[in-house]
Amino acid sequence: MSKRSDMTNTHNWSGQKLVSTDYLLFEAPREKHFMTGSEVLKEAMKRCTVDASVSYPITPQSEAAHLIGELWAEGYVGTYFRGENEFGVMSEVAGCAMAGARTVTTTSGPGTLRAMENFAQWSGTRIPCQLILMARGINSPLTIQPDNLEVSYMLETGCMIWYAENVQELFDMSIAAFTVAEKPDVHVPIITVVDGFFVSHTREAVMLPADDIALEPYDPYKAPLPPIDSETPPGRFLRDPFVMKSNYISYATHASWQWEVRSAVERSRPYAEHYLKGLIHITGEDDAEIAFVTCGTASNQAKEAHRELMKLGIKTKVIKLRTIRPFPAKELLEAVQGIKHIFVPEFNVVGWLEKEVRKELYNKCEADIVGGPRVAGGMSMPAEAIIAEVMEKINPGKGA
Amino acid sequence: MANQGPAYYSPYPAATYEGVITPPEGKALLLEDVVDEETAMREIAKQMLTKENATIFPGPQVLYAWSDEAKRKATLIKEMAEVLNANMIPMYDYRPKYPKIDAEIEINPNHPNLTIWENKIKAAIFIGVHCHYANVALKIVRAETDCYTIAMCALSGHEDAMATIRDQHASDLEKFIKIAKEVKSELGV
Amino acid sequence: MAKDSIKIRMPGLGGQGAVTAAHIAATAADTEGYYAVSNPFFGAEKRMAPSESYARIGTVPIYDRGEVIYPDIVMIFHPQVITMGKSYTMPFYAGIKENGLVIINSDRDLLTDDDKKTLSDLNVKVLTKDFTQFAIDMAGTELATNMAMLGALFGALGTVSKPAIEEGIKDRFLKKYTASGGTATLDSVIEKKFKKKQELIQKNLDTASAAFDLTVEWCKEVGFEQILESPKK
Amino acid sequence: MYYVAKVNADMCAEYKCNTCTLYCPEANTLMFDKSGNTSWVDVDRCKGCALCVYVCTDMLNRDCITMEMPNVEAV
Amino acid sequence: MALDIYKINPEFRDIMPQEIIDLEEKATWSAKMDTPRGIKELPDTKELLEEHSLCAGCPEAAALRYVLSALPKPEDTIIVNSTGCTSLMFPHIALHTVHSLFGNQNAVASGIKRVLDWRFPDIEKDVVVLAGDGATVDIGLDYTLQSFFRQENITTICFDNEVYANTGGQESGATAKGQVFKMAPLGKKFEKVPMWELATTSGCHYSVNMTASAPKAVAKAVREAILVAREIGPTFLNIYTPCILEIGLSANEGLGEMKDQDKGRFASYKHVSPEAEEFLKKCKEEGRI
Repeated sequence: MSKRSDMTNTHNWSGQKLVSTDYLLFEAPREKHFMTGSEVLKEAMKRCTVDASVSYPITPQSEAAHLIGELWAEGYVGTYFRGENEFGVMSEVAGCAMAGARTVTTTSGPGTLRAMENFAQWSGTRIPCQLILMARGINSPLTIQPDNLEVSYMLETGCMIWYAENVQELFDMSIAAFTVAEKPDVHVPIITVVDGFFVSHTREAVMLPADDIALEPYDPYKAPLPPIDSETPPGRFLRDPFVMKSNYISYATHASWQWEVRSAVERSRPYAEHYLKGLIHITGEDDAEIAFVTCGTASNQAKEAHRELMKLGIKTKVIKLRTIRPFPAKELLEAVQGIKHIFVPEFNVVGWLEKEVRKELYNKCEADIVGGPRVAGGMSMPAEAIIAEVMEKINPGKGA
Repeated sequence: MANQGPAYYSPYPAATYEGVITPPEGKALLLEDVVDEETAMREIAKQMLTKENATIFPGPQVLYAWSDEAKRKATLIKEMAEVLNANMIPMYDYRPKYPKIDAEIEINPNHPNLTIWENKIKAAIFIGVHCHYANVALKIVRAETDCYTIAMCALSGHEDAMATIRDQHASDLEKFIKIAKEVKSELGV
Repeated sequence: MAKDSIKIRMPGLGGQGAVTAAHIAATAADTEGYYAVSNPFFGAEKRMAPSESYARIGTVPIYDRGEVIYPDIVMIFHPQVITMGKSYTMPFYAGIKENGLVIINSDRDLLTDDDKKTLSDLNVKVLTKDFTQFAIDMAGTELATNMAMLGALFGALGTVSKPAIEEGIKDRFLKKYTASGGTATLDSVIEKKFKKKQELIQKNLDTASAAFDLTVEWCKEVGFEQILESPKK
Repeated sequence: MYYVAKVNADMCAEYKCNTCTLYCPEANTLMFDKSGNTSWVDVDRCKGCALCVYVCTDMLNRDCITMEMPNVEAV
Repeated sequence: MALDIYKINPEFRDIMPQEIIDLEEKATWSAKMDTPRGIKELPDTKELLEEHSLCAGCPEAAALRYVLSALPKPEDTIIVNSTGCTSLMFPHIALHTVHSLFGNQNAVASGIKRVLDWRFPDIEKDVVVLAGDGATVDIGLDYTLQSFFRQENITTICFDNEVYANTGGQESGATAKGQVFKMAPLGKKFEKVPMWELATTSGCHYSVNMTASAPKAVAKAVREAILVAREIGPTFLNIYTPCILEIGLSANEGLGEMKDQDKGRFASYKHVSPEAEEFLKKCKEEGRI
């Protein structure tokens, strides 16, 4: 096991050279590797000078959780253990982060819902931990297949939510995530979402920097709340003060606290803009009149559809949202200028992304918004289905 | 009762809801405008020197002698209070206090308006308060009082204050004191 | 000019019966033919910790819910509400409306000059009286303080009759209500003090009635006018 | 509930005992004055539970503490 | 450094309230003392607890005084709390504390302890969990026991009042069989959960069941439990602090009730593992107890 005291000004406890996030993400030379999302997450965390991680098995995130355990055994992660269930794990993560650790954990589907109460506690106590959410269907009936309905439950927890499309994005995003979440004026938890199996278990080419460099360590003394370590004033300090009504004006305290957490998420925008190179990414034709607004794997599928539609002479573009909280409202509005039809393909039955898009564009955009196509419970979304949806809209009754 | 802000009992909307966020590095905020640090410092000094019962609220990070930086800042803040003719009222911790605070001599982030009402404070500097509690307090003060709030932040600044300067370390405080002295002699107060 | 509805805020300390007082006040007003609602607002529901309750009475249906931010009448059940700030609102009269009323249970004046000026500018009348001593004298126990406060409230309103108040008190003590553990315990303590429930009710009635009369007189002296329209029968 | 504890200092000093101070549920409320050898009450913090009376009277048979009305001063 | 966070900068001494100055000058910090601090200092020193809103006469409030007075090293002690009556005292403890959710207190404490050991390998940092019986035995039983199984170096103290008091008097797993409370209108159907025995069989090295009727005994148990947790493994204290309100007692009757139960449901139980026993013997020789 490594010791934190082995860290020097230039190297972390496992001997990796400390570099800036900019260097790690944008400047360091990269080489091609071929690996799964779970494996790439190990590579990302290996370069993040992670203090603590807590794990629990659930498909499809278990592999990633094992691999972070291996990092601990190899001396890259400070402390690691298996918790008793997801509610326990997220509580343990809270403890780790409150005590001043850069902390990461992973979960999926039913585990996310079991742990739910913790996420609001995380944001309310301003811990900058990272949850890698490998989305999977939630019961009932039981499924272990990809489906991102669970994300809709996370939208109002006060945590930041980013969505990675593929293995490469998972690598880059999960590194940027710590950096943005730990900014003093942000300092709220970050949930990095990928679609389970479609990313976690998909093997593809990915460009990685060398593994002898890593992020600067987390400095808990630059946090908006003191860490719980008895080393910083005020000595009399309760991390989550139980503000009851018997303390007058506590409603203003609670309300301000809630607004402050949401304000913190808003303050992440310029940082995310920089480290993600934009809150949205656009693929396709500038003069298209049809747009797909997507996140995650739906972006991949929409890009396939876009290419096929081009062959039919139909111009489209794919507007991929990379952050869901904060929601890239301004960027989306700019991107849909001149668009007549917006399609929101989704991997869930409720269409939470469609609702988000409609809310933000209401009264601001003339385009017709179609919530579809939708698949759920592990189905893939073939480009053909997306094309059919488009053709039905622009050429009713004639089919693709 | 003190002059109350538009919301009276609810600290809404927060500044971010109006699109204002913390200033970029090297810059400051005056209301919603991003300005140079020196411009903000001059305005802060002017506000403190001209408003009634101007007060500095030092927070835990500077009240206690836990680091060399804290010790150095303590001396400078004392000097700052003298230059600005300001009172000092400590925010010594963040816990909700039972049964009540003595609003004349202390300020609590859970109901900072009480101290501002009690002492009829029209301009105040928050310094050494952890960002989260500063923001909670600033939101309440903004909603419930007519106090001109100033946040001198060692980190990224506070958009809910009317004026905020960021990355303020001991040497920056020295610079502020120098500017405040100039403003003071210009104003002749 | 009398209003079609008024709001009453009752800050007290846990165990004093402010919640019970609001309950009875609303029941009595309802009996008299008013629209009325009452509700408590629990913080940490503890003996001697702040506890607040509210009553709203009107000749029109009452839709407003929750805590009373803008009261017509504020009833302070314990001096510590003022001296120690054991209240959900600071100062204790925050939000009070013009021509309102403050009733304070204290054996001495607790208001500062600033307080007095603010209240007098709003033409708010203040009745300060040791209702606890009054309760001890009348009922033999300080636990009847809330009854004295209730009597004073209705004396000041003038439009809810003594029979209606009696009905409110009987209703509260003879029916079974869902009460918190603390309230249930105190109920049983009060009951133990009297041989029979009937005796308890009579003492409570006497206390309320005497406070009622006293307040009617006080209103004449200070010129506190009818604040609430008479009920539409 | 309007009562607070009051220690009869003369009687209390005879026993050189601070038992009541340990049993008081409130912190820094029923204190012991070493020089005067007596317990004393911070009236503002006393919640009037009378547990100290139980300790002094029922447990120790001493009767040095009574419950009395405090003076409430105007703010 | 931990004690420095209470040291007031001289420039601000004249504006600080007396209670904060007292905390620096008159509170019993271990770093300032030659001999172990303890309950004997309570009557004439600044305590680590301020005014709070618990009921007059609440035995839990008294028990917290004993716990705080017995911490071997308060300036390096983190206390983790859960929802319940105890959370009304929590904001008023003069240490770094956490109010967690309801039931997850041992999980949060596990995370804190492991990270403090990682960040400060050379400083003894104690983590103490303090929660009621609902949090410890019912909603949080899983997390309580699992922290024992994992051999976390934390001390768990349960203020057992045998009822959900903060929510208005509902039956809990710690309620005695037959007792009528809300949600058990016909009386509780099963026996009081013997948490102290579960603690023993789940791997605690020190497990005690007692009432808070004897302040010095409580303080001794707390001191021993924390030292054992620091060096050996998890420890557990179950302390009866009756809810006088819910069982219909007057404010001054809590102590009598605890004395009665010293011979009843809370008759003394103490388990000390052989390793802990040996360690405590050593502590005694060194004068740490």
